Amino acid sequence: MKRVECPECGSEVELPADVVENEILTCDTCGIELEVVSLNPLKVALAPEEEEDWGE
Amino acid sequence: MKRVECPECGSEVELPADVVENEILTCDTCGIELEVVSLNPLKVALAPEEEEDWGE
Amino acid sequence: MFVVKIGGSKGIDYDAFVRDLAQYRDYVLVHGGSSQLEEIATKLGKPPVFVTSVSGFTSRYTDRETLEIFNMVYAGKMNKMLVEKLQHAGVNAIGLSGLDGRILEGRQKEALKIIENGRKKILRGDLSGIIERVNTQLLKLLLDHGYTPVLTPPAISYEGVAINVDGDRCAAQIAVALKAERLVILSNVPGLLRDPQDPQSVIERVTRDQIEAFIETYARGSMKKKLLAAQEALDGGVKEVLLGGARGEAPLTKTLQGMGTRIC
Amino acid sequence: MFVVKIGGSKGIDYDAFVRDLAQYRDYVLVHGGSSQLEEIATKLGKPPVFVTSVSGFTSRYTDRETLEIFNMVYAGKMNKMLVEKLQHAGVNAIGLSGLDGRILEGRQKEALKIIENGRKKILRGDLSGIIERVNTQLLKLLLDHGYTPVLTPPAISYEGVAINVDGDRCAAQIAVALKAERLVILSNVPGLLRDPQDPQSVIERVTRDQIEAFIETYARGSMKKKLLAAQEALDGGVKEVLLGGARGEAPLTKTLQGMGTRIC
Repeated sequence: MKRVECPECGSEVELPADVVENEILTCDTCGIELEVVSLNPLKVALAPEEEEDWGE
Repeated sequence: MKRVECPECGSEVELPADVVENEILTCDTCGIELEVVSLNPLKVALAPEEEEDWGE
Repeated sequence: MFVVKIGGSKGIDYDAFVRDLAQYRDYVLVHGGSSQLEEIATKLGKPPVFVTSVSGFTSRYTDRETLEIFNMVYAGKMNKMLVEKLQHAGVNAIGLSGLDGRILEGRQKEALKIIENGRKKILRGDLSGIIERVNTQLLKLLLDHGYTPVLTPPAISYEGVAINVDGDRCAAQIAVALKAERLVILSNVPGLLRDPQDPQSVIERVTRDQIEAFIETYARGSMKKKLLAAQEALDGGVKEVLLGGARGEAPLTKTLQGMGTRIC
Repeated sequence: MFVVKIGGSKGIDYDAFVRDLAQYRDYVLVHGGSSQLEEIATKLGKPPVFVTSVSGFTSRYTDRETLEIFNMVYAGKMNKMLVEKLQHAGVNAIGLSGLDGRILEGRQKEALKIIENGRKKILRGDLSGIIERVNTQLLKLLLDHGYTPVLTPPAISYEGVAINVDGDRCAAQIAVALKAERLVILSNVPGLLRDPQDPQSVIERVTRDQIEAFIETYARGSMKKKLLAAQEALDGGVKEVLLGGARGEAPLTKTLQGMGTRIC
């Protein structure tokens, strides 16, 4: 099981075995949304905030 | 050989055997340009005047 | 002053619509073109890719090539078809996209949260966004000189890049910016339906504070965005939003006379 | 005030062209799109049909369906691409076709005299025509308020029907109507060539009264129409017409500095 440190609260976040790039994960400790920015090297960052708006 | 009356000067205009619709003919007597408007019934009229202008 | 939005779905008789619209004065027309886009993009070998947002909105993934086809269909085919028909009916129409004179300006979405095969993901490189500014000076300049603006997405980002924006929400922002009394949205459905399968189940009246709930319960697909547009229009000072059918004869007049859903 | 016409042929670097153009002020841009039209019309299963006039001009037969594709390519793809690039370069461009606000108005050709399989024939139903009026009030209104018009065919007939008109002759009519000093036509050839196969054989200077003769001798294909446009511009009061290449870096500046053919 791959783990990574939550950039917000520092606790460990477990990644699903079949995690994909750009997947959104939630840190169970602080609840922040994280984005798997890249797989190798494994990197996560805070997921960008966006309200709902879509084109045609 | 089909013939038709020139609407301009009244003389007889010979049509080519393989004449097609909308073909332009010239009356040999008065020189006016005629259009074969329809084949059956056979009808000719003065060809419209248009200067050169074309689209893209 | 009012704003009319006409959709791009199949089965709309644009000649009938223009005959109806030509009787009115002091309005801005906004139009879509989605069904044409799908048809032509597919013919050009670039069938549309749709994504679903985390809260259930579906929308097109707009990459560079899709945006070029988008310009061809919206700003080219649909816009100039409507301008030609309006001119033919004696209305001095002027067709413009949001790029032109920066009429519709806003922010390109940095990233989108979507659901793909059940996973929540971030999607980048989508040229879509939110409108935050309307060039009302240009619109008023044209209106004051007797021209009728016929507007279409795309909009333009602050960095000067074309972005795909939702036509209904464009219409809402334009109505707010021009301080229009009314926004009329005509589409292939006769109004907000209690039962989407039953065209007779039109909900005649919706109040402002019912909108959120109705987005969850009754609205499907693009109707969600129409209700969102209605909400933005009302919150921006527009007095009334009407949702009506675009098909058949006199669609605008029928909607103004109460056929369809009235939101205020 | 000057008018620039940029062609639509392959191999033109529009980013380089826009970077060059953005340094200038007080101009109107007119553009074509012919090579794109051929490509896209063919993909949409409607390859272009060309006809030859009795005096040797070749042109497209524009039926209703072709005109819709024409709008998509010229008013959609090409126009909004140029507007986007100009906006990105800080120029407040506004893209319009001749339909919009009736900027280019004229007469639909009733019938055309063509040669088909060696026979002289009358061709009807071709949606092409001649421009006879330019809406200079609208163009000046936009220019005075800081907008840069980016114009494209089609034009509109007096009956309010879209008509295909030649982009070079559009540019000439616009230059005359706006009393521009100069008309610059940039295309895929570096100027009027003594020998069409030899790009080095540019004729540097042509006087007004040499034009008719040069149309017969040196000009091929669309260059005939460019010389005709030059003639109409000069006869309408434009002081100078420059024909230059549209490719590579700074095409406009190079042509203004004398690279290409100067007609006056």
